[in-house]
Amino acid sequence: MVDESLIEGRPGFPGTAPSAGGMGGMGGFDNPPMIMDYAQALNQALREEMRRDPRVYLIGEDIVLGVPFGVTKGLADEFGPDRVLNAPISEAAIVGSALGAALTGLVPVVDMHFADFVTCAMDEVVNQIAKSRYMFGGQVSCPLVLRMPYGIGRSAGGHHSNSVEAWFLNTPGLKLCMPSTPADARGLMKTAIRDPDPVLLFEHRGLYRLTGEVPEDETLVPLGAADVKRPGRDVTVIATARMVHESLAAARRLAGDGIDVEVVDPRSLVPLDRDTLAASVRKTNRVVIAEEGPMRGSAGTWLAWVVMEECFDDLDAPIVRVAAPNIPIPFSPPLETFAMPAANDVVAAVHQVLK
Amino acid sequence: MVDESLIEGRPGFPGTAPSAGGMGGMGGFDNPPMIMDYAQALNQALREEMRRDPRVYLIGEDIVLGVPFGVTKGLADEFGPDRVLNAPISEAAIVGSALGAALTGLVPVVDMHFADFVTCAMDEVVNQIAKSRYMFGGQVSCPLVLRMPYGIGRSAGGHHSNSVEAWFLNTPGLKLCMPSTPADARGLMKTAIRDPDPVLLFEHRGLYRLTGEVPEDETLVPLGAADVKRPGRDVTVIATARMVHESLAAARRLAGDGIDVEVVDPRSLVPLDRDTLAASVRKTNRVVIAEEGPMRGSAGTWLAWVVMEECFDDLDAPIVRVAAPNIPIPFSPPLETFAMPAANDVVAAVHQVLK
Amino acid sequence: MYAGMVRVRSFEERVRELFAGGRIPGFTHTSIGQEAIAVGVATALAEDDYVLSTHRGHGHLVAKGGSLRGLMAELYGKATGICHGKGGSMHIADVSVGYLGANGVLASGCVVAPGVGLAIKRRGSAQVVLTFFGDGAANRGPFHEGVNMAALWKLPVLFLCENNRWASTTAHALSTAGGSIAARAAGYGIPGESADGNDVLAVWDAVSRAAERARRGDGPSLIEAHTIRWVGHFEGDAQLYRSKDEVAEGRQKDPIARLRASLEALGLLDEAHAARIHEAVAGEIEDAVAYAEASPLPAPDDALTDLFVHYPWRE
Amino acid sequence: MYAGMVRVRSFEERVRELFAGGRIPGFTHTSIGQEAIAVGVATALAEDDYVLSTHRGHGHLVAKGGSLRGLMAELYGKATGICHGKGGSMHIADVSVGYLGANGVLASGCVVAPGVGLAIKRRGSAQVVLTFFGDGAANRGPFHEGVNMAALWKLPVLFLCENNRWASTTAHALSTAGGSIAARAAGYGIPGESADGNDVLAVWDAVSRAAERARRGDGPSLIEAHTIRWVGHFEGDAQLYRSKDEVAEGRQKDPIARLRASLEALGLLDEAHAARIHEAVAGEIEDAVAYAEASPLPAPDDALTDLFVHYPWRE
Ligand SMILES: Cc1ncc(C[n+]2csc(CCOP(=O)(O)OP(=O)(O)O)c2C)c(N)n1
Ligand SMILES: Cc1ncc(C[n+]2csc(CCOP(=O)(O)OP(=O)(O)O)c2C)c(N)n1
Ligand SMILES: [Mg+2]
Ligand SMILES: [Mg+2]
Repeated sequence: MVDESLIEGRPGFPGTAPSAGGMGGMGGFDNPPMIMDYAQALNQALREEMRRDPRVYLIGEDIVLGVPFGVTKGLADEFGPDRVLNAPISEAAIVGSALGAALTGLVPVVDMHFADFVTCAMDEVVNQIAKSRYMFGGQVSCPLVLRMPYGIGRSAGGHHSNSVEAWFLNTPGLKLCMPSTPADARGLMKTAIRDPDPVLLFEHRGLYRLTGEVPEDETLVPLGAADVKRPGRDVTVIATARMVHESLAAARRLAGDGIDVEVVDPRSLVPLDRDTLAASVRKTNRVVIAEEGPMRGSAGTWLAWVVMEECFDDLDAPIVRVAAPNIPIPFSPPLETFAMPAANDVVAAVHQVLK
Repeated sequence: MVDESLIEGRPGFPGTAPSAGGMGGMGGFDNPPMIMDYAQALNQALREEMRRDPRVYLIGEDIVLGVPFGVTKGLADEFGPDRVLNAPISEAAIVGSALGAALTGLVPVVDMHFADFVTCAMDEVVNQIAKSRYMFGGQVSCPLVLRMPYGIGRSAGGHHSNSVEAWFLNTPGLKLCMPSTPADARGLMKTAIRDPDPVLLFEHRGLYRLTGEVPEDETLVPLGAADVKRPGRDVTVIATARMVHESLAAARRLAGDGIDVEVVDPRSLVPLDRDTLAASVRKTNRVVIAEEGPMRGSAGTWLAWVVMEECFDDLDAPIVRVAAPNIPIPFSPPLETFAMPAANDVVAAVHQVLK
Repeated sequence: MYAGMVRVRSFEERVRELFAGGRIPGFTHTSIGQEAIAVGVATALAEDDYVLSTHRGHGHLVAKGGSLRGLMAELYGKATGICHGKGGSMHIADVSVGYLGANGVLASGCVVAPGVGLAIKRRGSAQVVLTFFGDGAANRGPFHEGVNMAALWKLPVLFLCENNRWASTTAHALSTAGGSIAARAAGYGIPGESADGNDVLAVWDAVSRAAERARRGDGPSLIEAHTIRWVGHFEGDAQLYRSKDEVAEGRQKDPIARLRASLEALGLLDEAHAARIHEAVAGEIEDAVAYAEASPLPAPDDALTDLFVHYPWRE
Repeated sequence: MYAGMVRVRSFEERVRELFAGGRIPGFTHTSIGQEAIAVGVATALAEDDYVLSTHRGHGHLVAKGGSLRGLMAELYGKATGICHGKGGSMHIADVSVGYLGANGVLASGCVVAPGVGLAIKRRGSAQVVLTFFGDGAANRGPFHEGVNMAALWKLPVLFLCENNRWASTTAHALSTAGGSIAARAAGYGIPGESADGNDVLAVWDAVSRAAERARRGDGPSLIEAHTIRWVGHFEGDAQLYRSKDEVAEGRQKDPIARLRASLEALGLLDEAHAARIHEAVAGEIEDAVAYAEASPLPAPDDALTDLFVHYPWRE
């Protein structure tokens, strides 16, 4: 279970402030602490996988110093400039080169800096990376990871707040995961790196400083395994990334009203663990879906469809969705807060689905 | 009503063969024929709007000769090279420049050549075009049209068969339409050009040679107005673009079994005419959604959600969807046919929703 | 020009304080040390010329004559901001002075600019459009596509690279093969010029010549202006990647001090006059701050306006 | 090299016939007239060097030693095709000979190639990777980003532009500012060379030198090979945009006739020998056609295989 201390507060945009967990200049986690933050957990996963497999390398902008989120901090010290490549500001070449390297023997982990900038390498992701293995009749595989720091928060504005996961859900040939806790972040990153296919790992930038327990031994979280973050009887809330925490906060509040909410985190969207979702819905018969992307045509839209497909007859009420409105994310705090789905919205949705 | 003569056959990929309608070297339609094909209807709309408004210009690759689909053929003869610009192969600059021109007084109509290549200008579409007006607090408007020739067919293969509309549905700030007939093509193109906001017009390349009646007078088809292409009592089939015709073919076959299918064409996805969709569903209580995009996270996924939201209690059976499987579109004819949704699939879906 | 640079510097210094004091939310990239470029450009351009800017755009807007009140209120996220709080530092625009937008996506202006050039050409006016971009941004594809298109069609576009030696933590030399951005112009058959970006007159001169050329219909030019940023890449940057010497070098090449020395030598400026300028500028900026402080925040559901011209749609 | 060019030419001519006869579905772009480039490149490269190709890629693959049977069967869309019918003309690959794929999206290879270069560099082998692209494609952003990255990191990458004067209906001069693609190399500090793409020896020479340089660790080169395409942009192209003279010029500069004349002059080839080559090549090609004709089509639901390594997922 996650440490929930940070949940009520709006998770922040961390800048380069030293992390609470003190990963500062240490450069390593030989004895992983039991408690670490999401960024440290990702850092540890990268370090472990780079030690395990010399084919793994990192490429992206400003990753030697790990700016702006600290995820890759210290790795250049251990693995050197051949395995931690600060690239020019050339997203198409960063992503395209990862494909070339993956096809010929390496395992790239690409830092998109902000998921928003995948728009500058969209052909490379959807036409080249996603399709190479298929179009070439299985002659090649394409083992690479795209790290997609994303999320709304801290007035980052329209160009640094896009939720783009739905585009890639709609692009056959890619796997997608969205960890919500430090443990899941570490476990999914390790799995993604070992997976022989391209995996997009969405890291919510509002969670980087969220701390939580991480198992001491090397635990892989499989793709396609949802996780019940909180069991409950009355309503199923299917939530991703930051909205898992907002939903847990909502569940605590609703518990006070005697409403017992189950929070299910799919963890990976492709492949999707339909069984765990369906089992929860068959138990509660009422569903809320909570995400951060814009309402129209989002990943949550797909999750709603899956629930309909699996459990139409089990539903006692129409599904209620929590998502951002269909606008770019505005800058000013009150506007951004308006656009950013939160625990309140989940509480309201649960009340609505119980009506 | 459309001419349905071409519907049973698989609509083709036209290359540069002279069109059946004889638009060849004529260079104009001063007296519009009552029957024309979809490409001619688009051509006429462009011509009329360029005559009406000197701010309108066309930009794209190979549009002077109108290669490969003939939509812009002859327009350079009438309007000259200042208004029909053959651009270098620079999709980002083609689309980005359209924004610059739109912000400063022109009305660009951009030919994406194939919708697939919007991946080469993705930042320009989703971060620049979609967001400029909003982020700038309404100081500017952005009147431009992106023509998106798309669709599966004729073994075009993985890089020329993408259905990308769902990505833009999920991008606030864009309007989207998908004409299925020559009349709608002309009417929606004219509306799109006059609209003060950016509009993506998806032209299905399998429909370019489809002929149909087009009103002699200038008829605008509003955005946000669905059209009932065939009234029926038993099942509502919501279909877009080529799937409208496949659904009409399916309806004719099903009529033989005494099943009366209503075919509803949303025509525009943003804005979406929820009322017409809902009215149909309230009448039939059973819904099939038919589209060409891949099943996961597609535009049809969104339409299914809208139906659930509007009409949950009116549904007598779970919605059934017809879409492509979650694979890139393969080259070889039997594989492509397998991946390409068709009338058969709609017939099967209707039987399923009636079970 | 002196007043212009002082205005930019003072504005940015005030922004830094306000950011540190928690008054300004979001990301903020200031242009302290780089004022000569913004002001040299704005002086060389006419009022109705257009500018496309970057994430480091306050100086460009201040120099182009944008309203300090509107800009400061926007940085605060206030309803009275130029963009009603929707844009903020990285996505601000002031169309009334031809400033067509900062940009959170690097190099995007390079492809937008040719379209502005097309519109100018169509209306037959003598305007030009100038797009700013950084040395880091110059490595993105849009640079290539935009320069090629503008050169091909002889559009009145100026490409102005602010080379401040760094793209965030990455040194120019480690991201730019060949080292010179100006040298890339030759490949497109257009003039490429390297200018001292710490010398406002040099920038003014280079941009003036390029603008004249563009107005004559001879097409675009590329100017690489070398400068030094004195402060962090963004507010909060620990700057572990560079030595203090560089900032010292920057201060030593201070474009404001330099112009002042020249003007004083020419007898065009004296202590008293300079003091009046500084005072006047300080007054303008305090006025802007006071305005921003006093302005209301937008109502939360103002978030739903300004998306489309005909608002609202049904969904 | 003579046999190589004859093989490419004959293959492409046969493809045209088969396409016209409805045996080959899809889009097809042939390289007739451009054989000297494919063969000059393949001769200069080693067997384990890599190539990234374009929409006009048959010749590159034939020259690199790809299986004619596998290639022809792929063009037919047969189950025995190299890609089991999933790729077709524009998305074919034969990894066994280092051919990492044709590409339906222009210039994409320019950014993939640096990654292949990185992998080569990491394993410390003496390999190189060469990416083909057209004169039209050179105007896309990936050209700029890929060349810069490869030059910056001194990667063993060769950028080979096939300048056949046209990008579909658009003349080179109307899409490329400055006119020369080779000249753009200077901006990145790498060698840029213009070669006669109708002379297989000139291509071989230029590529050999560039490859040697790359193997030495001195980084990438850009080669622009000028040639003429004799036929339409794609099969079915009415070619309204160009005069017949150009094709006549192409035929007059026929790279195959040219090499043959040289070889004959040197006494290295005579009528009888040439006839044997043509006959042998014709035999190979007819064998490939017969193989393709006799091969089964894939089963429709084979469409569901090859997406992921561990197939199937639940959805
Ligand atoms: C396409 C894109 N990639 C990455 C970023 C993240 N980023 C913001 S500023 C910056 C450095 C920019 O350097 P430069 O272009 O030299 O401008 P400077 O900050 O020095 O003014 C980076 C990498 C971005 N905003 N857009
Ligand atoms: C990114 C992209 N834009 C447009 C196209 C459509 N297209 C295919 S081939 C072609 C012309 C290519 O010209 P060039 O690069 O010179 O190669 P050539 O065909 O002459 O060999 C065009 C525009 C494409 N395939 N990819
Ligand atoms: Mg810089
Ligand atoms: Mg060409």
